[in-house]
Amino acid sequence: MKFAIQVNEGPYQHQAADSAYFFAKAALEKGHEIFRIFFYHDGVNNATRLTTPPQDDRNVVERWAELGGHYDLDMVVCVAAAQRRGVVDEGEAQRNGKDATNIHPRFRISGLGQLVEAAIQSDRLVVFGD
Amino acid sequence: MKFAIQVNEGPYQHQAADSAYFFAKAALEKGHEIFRIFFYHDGVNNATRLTTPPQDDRNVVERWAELGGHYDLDMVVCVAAAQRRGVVDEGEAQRNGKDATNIHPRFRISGLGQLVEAAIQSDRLVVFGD
Amino acid sequence: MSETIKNFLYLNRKAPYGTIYAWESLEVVLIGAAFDQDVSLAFVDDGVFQLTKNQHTSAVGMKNFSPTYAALGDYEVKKVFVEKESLEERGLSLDDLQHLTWEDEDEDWAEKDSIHLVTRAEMAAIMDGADVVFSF
Amino acid sequence: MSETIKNFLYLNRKAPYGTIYAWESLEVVLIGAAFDQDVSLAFVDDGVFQLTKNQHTSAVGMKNFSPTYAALGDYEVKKVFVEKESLEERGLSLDDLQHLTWEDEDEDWAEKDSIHLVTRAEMAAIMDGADVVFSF
Amino acid sequence: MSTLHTVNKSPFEKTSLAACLEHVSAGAAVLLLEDGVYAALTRTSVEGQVKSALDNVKVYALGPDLQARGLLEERVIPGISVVDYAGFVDLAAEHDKVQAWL
Amino acid sequence: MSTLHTVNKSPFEKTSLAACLEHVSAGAAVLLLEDGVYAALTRTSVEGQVKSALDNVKVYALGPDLQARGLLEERVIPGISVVDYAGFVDLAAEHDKVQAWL
Repeated sequence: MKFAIQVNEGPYQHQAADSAYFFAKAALEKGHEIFRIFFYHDGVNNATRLTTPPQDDRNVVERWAELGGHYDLDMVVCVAAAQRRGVVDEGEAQRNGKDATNIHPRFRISGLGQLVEAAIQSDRLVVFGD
Repeated sequence: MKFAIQVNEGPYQHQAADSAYFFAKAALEKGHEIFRIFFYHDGVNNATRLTTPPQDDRNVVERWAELGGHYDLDMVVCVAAAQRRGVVDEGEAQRNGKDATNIHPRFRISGLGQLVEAAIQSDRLVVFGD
Repeated sequence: MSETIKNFLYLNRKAPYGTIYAWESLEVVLIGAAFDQDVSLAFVDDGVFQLTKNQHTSAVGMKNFSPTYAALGDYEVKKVFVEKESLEERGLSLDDLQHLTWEDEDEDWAEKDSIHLVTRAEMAAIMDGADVVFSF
Repeated sequence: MSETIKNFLYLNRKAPYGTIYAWESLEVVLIGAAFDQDVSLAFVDDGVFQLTKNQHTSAVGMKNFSPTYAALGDYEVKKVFVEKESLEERGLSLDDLQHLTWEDEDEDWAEKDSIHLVTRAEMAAIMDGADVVFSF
Repeated sequence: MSTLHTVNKSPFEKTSLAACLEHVSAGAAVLLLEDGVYAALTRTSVEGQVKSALDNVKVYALGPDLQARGLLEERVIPGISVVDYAGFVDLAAEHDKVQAWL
Repeated sequence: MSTLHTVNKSPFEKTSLAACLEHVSAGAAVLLLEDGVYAALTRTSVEGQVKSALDNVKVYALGPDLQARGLLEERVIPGISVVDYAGFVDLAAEHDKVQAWL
């Protein structure tokens, strides 16, 4: 079965990002496909490579990146939400005159249409939020 | 009168950052002093210089920076919360091996003791959150 | 489109301005309108506050996005369901909400109401009939 | 310290793990303990869930911070107020919570209870008496 | 001491207003702001609760938040005073402390 | 259609569980996760509400979230099934859609 996953909250503040991760991992381990993980609202903050959580806590960003690398997941960050919250890749930095980027290379920035497309193409949309 | 302000949420997702700003501005315009504004939890995301909100919306980060510049405010970002969420200055980038920074120069990163000290030194602590 | 059309339900349960969910949800609706699905919007619980008239945001320094709801008809979003019980619990009636319309091409562009007042039981049935629910 | 000592109240009303507030609040308490103020902790509403025994977080991949509460006594945090009505509404009793203690230097390091079960009216009075309330 | 309590959540969504009102002492004030201002409306399911509170405490609602949400002052429960941000600052200064019900 | 409803908030803090239960159709399932699992406990002020729901729908609680919060399975209302993340995936696959009550 083909899942799409939407994540509405950033790492650490809410458990939503954790629940989404464990759901995705369990689905993949059962042999299901994940068409796309879409990070919306504060969920875009899951994609920053600048986090350094305490050593005795989980690293939410790296955990996504590893899962994404292992299963070649399409992990999309909403561009409009990312602009509001300061999640930036090379292209965004150039377009908006920013002197740095902070996105983790396993994520890509794209439009909201990617969420709608994921809902159409997948058998189930599962939303995690606050 | 001397106020201390604590901001627990990031920009845009919750109105807390907006309410805190307008409270601070009104207090300063009335001649009160603001000992410190302390950004905690997701509130640390108020301090990223990488945001580009839509042109017809407010720029929460720049608005803080302008108020801070005008009144020479002490705007402190909690280091532990910032590390979890990827808000980084030069020193943090070096210590944690990060290749970029995203903090706006009007803010500074420091410890939780700054919040406790603010509560002691001020006449009122006002907390804005979710 | 050659694909099956899905019944999309956008579930709006949160008040505007206190959090951004209402506004960013509306952004999905506008983008999603281009995908030719069967779209419904549900306003339940505090979501009904999103549709109130007379929103004036200058004193809170935020963008007033409420005029955008009136544009939904132009995007072929015609099915806006508002729950009666949710309104009543909040002391509101339809008169407190914006009047949303769409123009029916098949009837010489006659202007028709987009908002349908439904009971909680009817709303439950609408939810039950959706293929995909977007929650914000 | 030469300054006046303030009566600090840390107000804990949220459950652990679903959000980070409980944990980051505890971090403030630990840092704040070095400042020699008169510190009280209030556990009200869902905040009482922070103190439950037997928290095992390995399956949710999060750090189990509940053992830190037991260290509060070492930080001279001795006044932990738990609201009786909040416990009852949640089907809990004191037996479901950790047993927190501190050692009284003046009585040959006798171990004493840190947790005080108070009624809602007593909790209101504790809140009323605080100089500063930290809300998370 | 006299305390200014702040409530920023809708009473229809969260229980923070109810929790606040169960813990206020006589002479305290409650400021409704952000989505908390919905509690100031007449004819709602929580109107009785808020009116009862007015016997013990003063209740204020933040005008800018009412306006943003399209709530006219004529819909505000009599006895609730509407203030702006400057009024919020005055309330914070006049009371001995501010306690947020987040 | 058969729907899996998810509720991730405490019933003592937010009204999302109540809203969900007022909108479920017969044959639906409700999964309690994150702070939502507190609704699965016996002897709480919402126990009656949850037990009534069991007449119409199946109710599940996420085990990892119960364990994190120190809630033993013996305290879970009889009739509520405890599942892990793999069970959550199964429920999502078995039902026609998933509806989150955020």
